[in-house]
Amino acid sequence: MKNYVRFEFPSVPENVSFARSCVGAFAAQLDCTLEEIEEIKLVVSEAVSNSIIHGYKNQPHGKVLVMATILDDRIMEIMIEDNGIGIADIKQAMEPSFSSDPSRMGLGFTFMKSFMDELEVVSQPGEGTNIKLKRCFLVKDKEALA
Amino acid sequence: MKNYVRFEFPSVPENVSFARSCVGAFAAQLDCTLEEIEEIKLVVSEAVSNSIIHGYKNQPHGKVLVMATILDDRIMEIMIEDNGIGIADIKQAMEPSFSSDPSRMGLGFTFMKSFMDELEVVSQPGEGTNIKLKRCFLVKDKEALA
Amino acid sequence: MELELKQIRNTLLVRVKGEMDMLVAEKLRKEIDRRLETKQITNLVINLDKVTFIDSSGLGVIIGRYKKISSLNGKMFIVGASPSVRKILMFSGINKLISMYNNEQDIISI
Amino acid sequence: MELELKQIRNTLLVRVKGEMDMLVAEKLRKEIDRRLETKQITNLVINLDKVTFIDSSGLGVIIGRYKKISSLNGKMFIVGASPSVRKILMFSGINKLISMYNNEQDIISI
Ligand SMILES: Nc1ncnc2c1ncn2[C@@H]1O[C@H](COP(=O)(O)OP(=O)(O)O)[C@@H](O)[C@H]1O
Ligand SMILES: Nc1ncnc2c1ncn2[C@@H]1O[C@H](COP(=O)(O)OP(=O)(O)O)[C@@H](O)[C@H]1O
Repeated sequence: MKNYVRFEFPSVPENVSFARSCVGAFAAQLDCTLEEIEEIKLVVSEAVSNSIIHGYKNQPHGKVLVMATILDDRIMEIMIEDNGIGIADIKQAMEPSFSSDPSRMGLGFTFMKSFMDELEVVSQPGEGTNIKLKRCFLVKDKEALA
Repeated sequence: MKNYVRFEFPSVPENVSFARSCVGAFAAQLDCTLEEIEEIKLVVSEAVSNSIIHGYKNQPHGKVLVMATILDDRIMEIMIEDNGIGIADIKQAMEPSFSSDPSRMGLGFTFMKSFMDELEVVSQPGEGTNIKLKRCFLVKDKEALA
Repeated sequence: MELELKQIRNTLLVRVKGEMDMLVAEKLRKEIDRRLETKQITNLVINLDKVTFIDSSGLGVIIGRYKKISSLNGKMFIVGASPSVRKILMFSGINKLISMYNNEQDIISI
Repeated sequence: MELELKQIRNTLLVRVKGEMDMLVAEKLRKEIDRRLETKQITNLVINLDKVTFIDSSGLGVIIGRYKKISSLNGKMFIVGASPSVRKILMFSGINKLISMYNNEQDIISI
């Protein structure tokens, strides 16, 4: 199976929950566990929250683009993109506990790195940020699991 | 609140369930009942199925576009669009029980008309079909419902 | 969708679980027809107890099976539809063609 | 998110229901801080029993309240996190700062 969904929405906090539910519902087409779907929802939540909070500085008029692609029954790619302020020092941004906002924990990228198999960040100050995440799921032996 | 989501996906049957879940999750931002969300999911299911079955004749390479817009806390607009074969006689297509496929019931448009407040169909043979649905929700007296 | 088919003498009992839309309609149609055509079945009971969603593609499978079993001089029954599924069944008028019961016991006892 | 706040002598008990993300983080922070600042509170208990999802914005509110109550020489406890929420709490290391208990009784009895 090869399938994708591409969706866009404005940068309002209500849409964070919406975005992770949608990607979660889409991931359910794959042969993956509930726990794996929870992890997918978490990383989508982190990346979309970052676009709204950091990329658009909590302004509601930005546009967030999410694309989820199922490459075969085992691989899912997720792309989250904004046209916000961008990241000047990507290396620093990805360090555990680093945050440009003192009230935040700097855990977003750490979650993305830990729960996904690949993480790629493309960003330019003033141009926006593009996050690519990839996750391979183990082939499940359904008989053994039952 | 004014919010929208726009999403597109290929014309495969797996995405019918995905599309109605997503619009349902989005509608949950409105002050509406579970029963109203079920009705929204039904009409999305009908329109997206029509795009896949009739518009693209069950071929998986078509693209379906769905856009859901919340106009204020009470009004939701849903647009479903395909670039499929289109409808030659829209009036006939919308008649209850009419179907160009003898194995189907011709109930899709009837559901859309009955469960939504407005239904608009724009279509040209060879150009595709665009369905606009609108639903107003009553303002709920939360105290009274509790 | 999950499907459980069970033959009790000349009755075919079909228990459906999940959402009845175009994705599952074809599979459901095939599985039921295969049994209707090869086995001596005069009663078809569809249990919708665990069906959480139905649209016109799902209704189409039910009506199609009703036509088929009627042409074989058999009878069809619907069992256990939840309020939201029942609403759609009533809306389509299917309840005028096919008797609806609350649970499997209600049919077995008639 | 639904929120229930209850003061029992000098303990503030907060029961959260739903998803703890950036949409609700701000509201949660405000509601708790308002009580921490005005009432004589030395123990803060957050019951996550009915929390179905938490991300780093939700964790941020918890850590922030921990810092606040610590600066007031108070103590904080987390109660009833489900396995999936617990996994995220452990991952963030919050469990090294804040004691976690299975249910409210476990704290009251200590
Ligand atoms: N979409 C984005 N646009 C602009 N800056 C971002 C974006 N995503 C992340 N950043 C930067 O990277 C930093 C680290 O991100 P993260 O690890 O998610 O932690 P946090 O969100 O808690 O700050 C942020 O503080 C911010 O400066
Ligand atoms: N997106 C579409 N593209 C092409 N034809 C369509 C589309 N939607 C509906 N139609 C036409 O309108 C007819 C009636 O649609 P509907 O009321 O949903 O019933 P059904 O899907 O059971 O045929 C269809 O049989 C088809 O000929």
